[in-house]
Amino acid sequence: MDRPGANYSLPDAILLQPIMAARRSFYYVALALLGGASFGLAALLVQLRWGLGVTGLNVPVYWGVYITNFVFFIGISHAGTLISAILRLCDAEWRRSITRAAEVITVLVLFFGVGSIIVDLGRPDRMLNVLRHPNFRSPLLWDVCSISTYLTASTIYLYLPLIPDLAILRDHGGKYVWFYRFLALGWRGSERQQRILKGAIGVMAVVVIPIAISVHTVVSWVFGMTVQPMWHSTILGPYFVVGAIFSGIASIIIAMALIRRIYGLQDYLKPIHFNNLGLLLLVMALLWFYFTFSEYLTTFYGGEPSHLEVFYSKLTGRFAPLFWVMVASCFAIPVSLLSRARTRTVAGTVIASISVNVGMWLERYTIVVPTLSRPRLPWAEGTYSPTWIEVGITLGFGAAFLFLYMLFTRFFPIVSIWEIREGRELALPEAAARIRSYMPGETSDTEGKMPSISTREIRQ
Amino acid sequence: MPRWGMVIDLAKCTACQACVVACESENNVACVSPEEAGRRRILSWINLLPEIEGEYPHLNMRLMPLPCLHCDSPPCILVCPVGATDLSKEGLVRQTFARCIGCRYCTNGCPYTRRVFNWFRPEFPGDLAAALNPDVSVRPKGVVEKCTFCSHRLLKAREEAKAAKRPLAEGDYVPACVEVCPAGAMYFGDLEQHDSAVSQGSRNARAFRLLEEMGTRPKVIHLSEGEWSGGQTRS
Amino acid sequence: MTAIAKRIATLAAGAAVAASLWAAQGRVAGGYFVAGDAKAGMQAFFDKGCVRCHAVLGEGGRTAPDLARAPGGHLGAAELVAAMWNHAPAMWERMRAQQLAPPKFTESEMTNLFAFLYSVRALDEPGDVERGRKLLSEKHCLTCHAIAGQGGGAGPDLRKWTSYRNPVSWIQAMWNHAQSMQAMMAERGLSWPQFHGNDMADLMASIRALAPAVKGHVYLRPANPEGGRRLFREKGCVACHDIRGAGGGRRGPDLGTRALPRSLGQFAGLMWNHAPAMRASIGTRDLPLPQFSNQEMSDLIAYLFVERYFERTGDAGRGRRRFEEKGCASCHAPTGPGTALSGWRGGGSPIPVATALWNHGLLMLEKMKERSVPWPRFRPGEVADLLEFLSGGQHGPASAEAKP
Amino acid sequence: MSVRINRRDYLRLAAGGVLGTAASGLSLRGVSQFNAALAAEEVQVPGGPENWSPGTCWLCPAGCGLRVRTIGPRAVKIQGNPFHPVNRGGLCPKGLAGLQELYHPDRLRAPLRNVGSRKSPKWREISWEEAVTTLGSRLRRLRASGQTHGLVWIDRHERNFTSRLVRRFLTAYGSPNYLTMPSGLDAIQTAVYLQQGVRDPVAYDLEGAGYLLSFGVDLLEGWGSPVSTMRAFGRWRDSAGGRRTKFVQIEPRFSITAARADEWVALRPGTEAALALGIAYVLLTEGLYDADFVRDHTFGFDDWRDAAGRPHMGFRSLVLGEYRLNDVSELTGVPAETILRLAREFGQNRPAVAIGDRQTSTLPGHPYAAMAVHSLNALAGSINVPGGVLIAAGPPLEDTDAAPSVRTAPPRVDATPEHPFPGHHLHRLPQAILSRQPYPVEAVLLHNVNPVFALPNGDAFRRALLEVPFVASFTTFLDETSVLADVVLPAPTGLEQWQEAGSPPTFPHTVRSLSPPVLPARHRARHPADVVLEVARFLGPPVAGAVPFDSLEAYLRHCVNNLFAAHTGSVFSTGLDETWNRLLERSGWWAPTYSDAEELWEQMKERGGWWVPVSPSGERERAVDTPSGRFEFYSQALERWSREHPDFARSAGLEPGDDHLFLPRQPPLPEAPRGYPLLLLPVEVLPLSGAEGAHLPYLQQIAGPHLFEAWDSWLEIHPETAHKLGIADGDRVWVESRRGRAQVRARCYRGARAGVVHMPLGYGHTSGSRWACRGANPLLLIEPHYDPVAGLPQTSGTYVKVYRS
Repeated sequence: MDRPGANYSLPDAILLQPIMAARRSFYYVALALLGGASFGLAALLVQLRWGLGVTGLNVPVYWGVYITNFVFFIGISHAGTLISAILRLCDAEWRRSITRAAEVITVLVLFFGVGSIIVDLGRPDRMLNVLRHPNFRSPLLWDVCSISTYLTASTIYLYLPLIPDLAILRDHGGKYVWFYRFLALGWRGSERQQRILKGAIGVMAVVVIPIAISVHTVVSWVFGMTVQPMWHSTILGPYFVVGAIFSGIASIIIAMALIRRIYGLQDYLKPIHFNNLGLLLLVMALLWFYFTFSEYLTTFYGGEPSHLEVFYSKLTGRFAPLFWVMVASCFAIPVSLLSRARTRTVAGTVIASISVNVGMWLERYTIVVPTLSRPRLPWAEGTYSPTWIEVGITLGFGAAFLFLYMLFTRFFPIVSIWEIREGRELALPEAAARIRSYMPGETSDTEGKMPSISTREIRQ
Repeated sequence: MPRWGMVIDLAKCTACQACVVACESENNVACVSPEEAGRRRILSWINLLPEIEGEYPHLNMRLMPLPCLHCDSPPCILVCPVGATDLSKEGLVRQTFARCIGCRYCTNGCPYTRRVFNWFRPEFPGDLAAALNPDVSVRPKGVVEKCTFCSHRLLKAREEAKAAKRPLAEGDYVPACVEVCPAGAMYFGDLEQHDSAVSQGSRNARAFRLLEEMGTRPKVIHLSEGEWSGGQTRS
Repeated sequence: MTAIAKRIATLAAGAAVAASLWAAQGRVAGGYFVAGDAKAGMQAFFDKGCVRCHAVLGEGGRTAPDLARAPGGHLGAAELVAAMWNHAPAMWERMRAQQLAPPKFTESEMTNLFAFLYSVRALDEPGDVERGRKLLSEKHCLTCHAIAGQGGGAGPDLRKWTSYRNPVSWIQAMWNHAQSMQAMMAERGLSWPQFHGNDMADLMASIRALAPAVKGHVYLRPANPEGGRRLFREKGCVACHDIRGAGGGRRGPDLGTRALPRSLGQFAGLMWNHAPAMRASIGTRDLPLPQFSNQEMSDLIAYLFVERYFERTGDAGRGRRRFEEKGCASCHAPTGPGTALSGWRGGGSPIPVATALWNHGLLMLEKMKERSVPWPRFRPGEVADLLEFLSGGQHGPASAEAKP
Repeated sequence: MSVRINRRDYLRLAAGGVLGTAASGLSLRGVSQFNAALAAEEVQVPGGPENWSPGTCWLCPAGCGLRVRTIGPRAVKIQGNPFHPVNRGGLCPKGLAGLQELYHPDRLRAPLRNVGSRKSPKWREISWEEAVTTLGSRLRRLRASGQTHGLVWIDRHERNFTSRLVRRFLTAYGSPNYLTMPSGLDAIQTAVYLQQGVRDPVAYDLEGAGYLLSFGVDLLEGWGSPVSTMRAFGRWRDSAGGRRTKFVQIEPRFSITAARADEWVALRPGTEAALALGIAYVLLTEGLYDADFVRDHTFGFDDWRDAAGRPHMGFRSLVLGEYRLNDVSELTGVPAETILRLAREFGQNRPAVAIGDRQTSTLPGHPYAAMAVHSLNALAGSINVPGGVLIAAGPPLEDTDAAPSVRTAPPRVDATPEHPFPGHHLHRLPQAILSRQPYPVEAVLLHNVNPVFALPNGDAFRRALLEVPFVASFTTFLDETSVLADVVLPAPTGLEQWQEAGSPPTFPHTVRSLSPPVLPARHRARHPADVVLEVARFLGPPVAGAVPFDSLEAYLRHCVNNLFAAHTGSVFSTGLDETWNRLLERSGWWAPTYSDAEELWEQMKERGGWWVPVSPSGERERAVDTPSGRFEFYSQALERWSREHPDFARSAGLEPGDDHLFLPRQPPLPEAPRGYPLLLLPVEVLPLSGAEGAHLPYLQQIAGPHLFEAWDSWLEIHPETAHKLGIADGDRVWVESRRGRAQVRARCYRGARAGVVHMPLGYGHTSGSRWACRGANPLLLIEPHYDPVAGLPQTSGTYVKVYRS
């Protein structure tokens, strides 16, 4: 089989391989995913034609799977940008091969987060009313603002580190050179260009963190600002952010494992990466448990009847199976797998991550639905179970997301080539210098100042 | 400036639900199919809220007619992202059907579950559409609707008063539910007018405001049942 | 509900309603009627909250006197206002205890209210079967009459008249047969039955109770005082009776000054009581005993009642003395602290007095308390004198510092 | 087949697809098309000139006054007529739902003739001429064969002008068989006849009552004239009134009425009579009864001797001997203290009224039990006094509008010799038809009635109607009864015709509601009375001469002329006018707003009717027409009758001449058959009361508010009973009696008594309209047995088993 680029003798040629040639299996998978997406599309069309009545939503459970998906997708989006920015700012050298994969998740999944909200609207045709008649007192409008900012920022944050790699692709020859040339913005790797790029990346890394945190805080406020039992809670902001980062890390791990497996990048995504991220996941699992415990204990201790109704419907009532599966998959499984080095393997972390993602979806669901099922007034208890429309649209969104992710890997290097190279060439001395600077008795020019990317130089 | 309010005397209420039907017929509220009704998607703007206590044969049941409470601090209007619902100067919590995007945030924000959503396009089989009231728009699918205190009647009453060159008097403007109550258990009027029936009712010792502790300041005030005490009312 | 009522009112504009006890057919100068609209007065009675404590003929509250029944006799407008005046402080006291504010009235409302009270007081009450039953035997009715076949057969079976619902109708029916009845009673040595108070109504009730089979009701239509005045002349009443020296005969009592009973039916009873004397008197003058249709009799009585509504029987001189005696002068003299009443426009009519009593009385009472002036009470006739005096304007023009 | 898609093609395809979709979706045209599609879905309501017309409600016999708002040719709102004395501007949900009947998609559109067989009908539209000819020639043939009495007319109400016209027609034609649907008041009416000797309709001055004991009467769920009852209820609790009337509901189930009462007393089903007599026991032992009334106006209170010197038991001995407090408490399951307290309250709060036995708006109670309850009214002295039990005066035109006399007809087809007191006994008709006794029924005309659905022996009715040679039905919907007819004639709703109503049931005043059509008739519907007049003309003299009216309107004018001639009453007006007129009328003055019949007619059309504001109370003697001339605790009428009918005692399980037969008593309680442990009591719900209303979505939506039930029947079962049977709330279950079974959803309800289950009446249509055919009809499970006194169907003794399906 003719595989362009296979004969390149560049050190990281393998990273360009998916772009240069696709295996047949790629098309099969793509077709399957497109099939899933069109199933979702069909469901969506049915819903548009007949109205939201085709869902399982009812009185008083006005929100269900769509809003759960919204919160879940927005949560996953933290994978990316937030993790990558923090790791970048901390100069965690092991980040180099995973930042790109994470950032892509962020950008793509945000579309589906926003999409979930639009799908949930009774009148999507009037969507633009949020711009025409904005009511700034509504947390939902805050969401509109913060998510669009976040989308812009994380797109830029994805794009900036991509520029040198685009130039590599442009110079590499092959298909769509015009495309890469257009996107590479005339990158030549000059010192000035490097300085500007690194400065921009640094700024964006700083900017994107508060934005990301604010996004999920605002999402939590959509619930927290109402007076509904077990929504109306001050802890909801940080709780949601922790949950978001938690599910984000899990998503990166899954994505990494897939890339590693499919594109044979065992050399780039090593067990140490999984180990490190696994430790991070472990920390988040503990944090998540801390928040959950704190939230439920406070509710229980407060003993307000309407809150307790919801509380018990989760712990012992109708939602108990979902709730306890959530606790198991968000806490018991990941902690037991990740706290021991023996099980903190690639497979172990992936299992933990899948479990965390399932758990976090359930967590969103058990936040949204039980509260609405038990309104304050002694109204009839609400019952809700999603219909195939909602399941279809959810599956469609998942498939479309995977498809787009796959498509990205087909056009862009999923592991940042230049950053790998930079790491290989510069990181070691720099790290050594930095570590030395931590030591007593050492003085240097960089005293009191963290070495930053901008002081370094990249050579192609 | 009037502040419109309603008093519902539970002592007099017979739980007949005439208010429910009067409202539906006045406000073009569509009847949903039986299957939809089974999913509790009935669109009525005012319902009877049952609350049963005790064990046989020592039972008590409160059946409380509950329209939108037209709170003075309505949690629902804060959360609407497009400002499709607002509090008028006269205290009516209004809904602009043509602007609503159907996000149902307000339905969740309302602690009384007093807002309903058009899950489907409203159906008026056969000639039932002939009975539609031209003063009230028929809501399309996908928007939230709610009790308006029959605000179209306010417009009309105000026009009539203006034409007759007189101020709006008590009783000129009455919602359909109040007008038709067979037991005379519902009162409507200006809470600011201290001698109006509603204002007096709101100060009655039996008066209570549902979920008052939520700080919503409802303008629909219920009077509790009271009890028989040897032929004298205890009020 | 008023909005609906209004809408309906336009709907039913055609159905003009002019129902009052005194059908005012000639509401023109010279026509006889009670000023004001009795039904509008009843509206005021309800709207102003009077009905919450007071009843009229048993309809309304029970905590205060039934204004149709107490006091018992006939009250003209002046006597009505006197009764109101005398009880006002006690009433205000009770209203204060119940946290009720005394209502305010416009003069036209008060006019209507007076018309209502005057009308309703002229109505007869439904009778008491038990009392009627006793009366039946006391008055020896059943000696001659039968009721549904039980009793004497000399007179007609009273069942014949059970559909008559108005005591006036009964009296009229009896009146027209008075001659033969008197003869028959003389034959049997029975005394002429006398009817007092509610006797007639009670008798009617028990007769109806004993003769249940007759269905249907015969009512009287609202009386026409104007027609009554005509009848008074045409039937020759005027030949014997005078009305306050208006040029009638002197043989019978002056019907303008004689004390009237409370209701029309009771008045009819009085007529009946005097029938033998009247007949005797008529007989000597060789005049026929006037015969009435039942509507005619009600018109006639109504005329006499309406005539007595605004009776100007007062005497200005006596009134002036009352003004001094009752202590009115201490405040209401031209130099006094209160509103000067001299030359009060319309002061001769009881209506403005009643209106002022309601609108300013409470304030006045408090001022009087401050100055330890007792609340004056009026005996019958005194108010009429006072009114006559006040309208006379003996004290010259109103003083400049008169308070509103 | 292998299609090779190379990479380039694939990408092109993908890019093209994405771009194309984006372009078409985002282009302005696409957006506007989408918006146009959505806008087309929106319903535009046409405007037009607004008008308010008076109307009269046709959905129950009360005939409340309506105001109908029309916009151009459309009726858009029904409200209450504030002038109407029965409802005074209020209205019940049924009346408000009337527009859904007017514009119902399943209304009959034309006269139909059955061209198939009776059992499996096929319908063909025919013209009105053909319909009238069919009807007329059928009646002509019947007359030619001398079988005129074989004609049966089944009517819905019997107290309005139209029913009088029909009776006049029938009399002229030669049939005595004018029957009506049972009213549910039959047991009380029988008791009033036995104890007071009058057949005039019984009424209650509820508003004036000071204390009310309801023995299982569904006061707030459709009984009597619902809106006036609700108005009275509102007045009881009007704090401005200064006094609150206590209302005690006595029944096994915690109904809506019980929930709204001041007190609910739960008792063992079917023991209402015992409880009433237990209360009487306390009244007697504590001397709380109206001794003067009892002494002066009653008969059979103390032991007495008849003319032959035979001793008889009096009410006092009966009660003191057989209904002792503790025994009653044990039988009824009501604590003795409660009975004691109720009796004291009843004795001390005048006027006190007792209503019962157990009534729904369609199902009567037991006459003996009704006598027991009615005896309490006598003990309280509440017979024909303000705030008590009244006998409504008949309409004043009764005497002036007598039907022309024709040759005497045979007895009514439902008047069987077993039962002495013929009211309307429609449930006996099937037996009469099937047995051809006393004579064959040749034709049945149904006027807006549906006995096949609404009567406990509906299936017998179905079988019987199939045997009748000719059946015609005037109806708005093709209901269960009408599908058995040969000819179905579309009747208009109350808004499309001259609608009128007589005095509402239990309402103390004489009322004549009347209103002209608000809209022209839809769907070729014609008023049955107009059709009857046309048939009369077809038949020629003497029938035509007996009803010499061109139209219903002409007849109504004739009736109004009679009303005017009665010289009483007044046109509907405000409450103020009412008080004024009452004051005047009570003292013998009549001040009408009209001076001739023409004006009366016009004003009635505008205001909605005419009435007599004076209540018939106050003359106790007029309300009694018994052999003793007094209220009879011991019914001499029953005693005299029983002498000629020795079977009667046997059917009651007693020796002939036993005094118990003629005194109030607790009827025997049926026992549960083996394998059927639960007692089924059908219950009335207001929206579907009187077995009507299931065809209207507005009413279906509000049928079971206490359980959030709508659109379907349910079975109320006590949670513990359900638990024992392994039934969970919401399970679908079978309810099976010896007569049949039905599937419903079980609902655990704390207000149901353990061992007793309830199903709402009015569900389970099988024909008529798309919305009505839901749920199950409990009457199909009921095994009716007939009481020995009046032969009324008793529905309280059906035992069932319930199991999951």
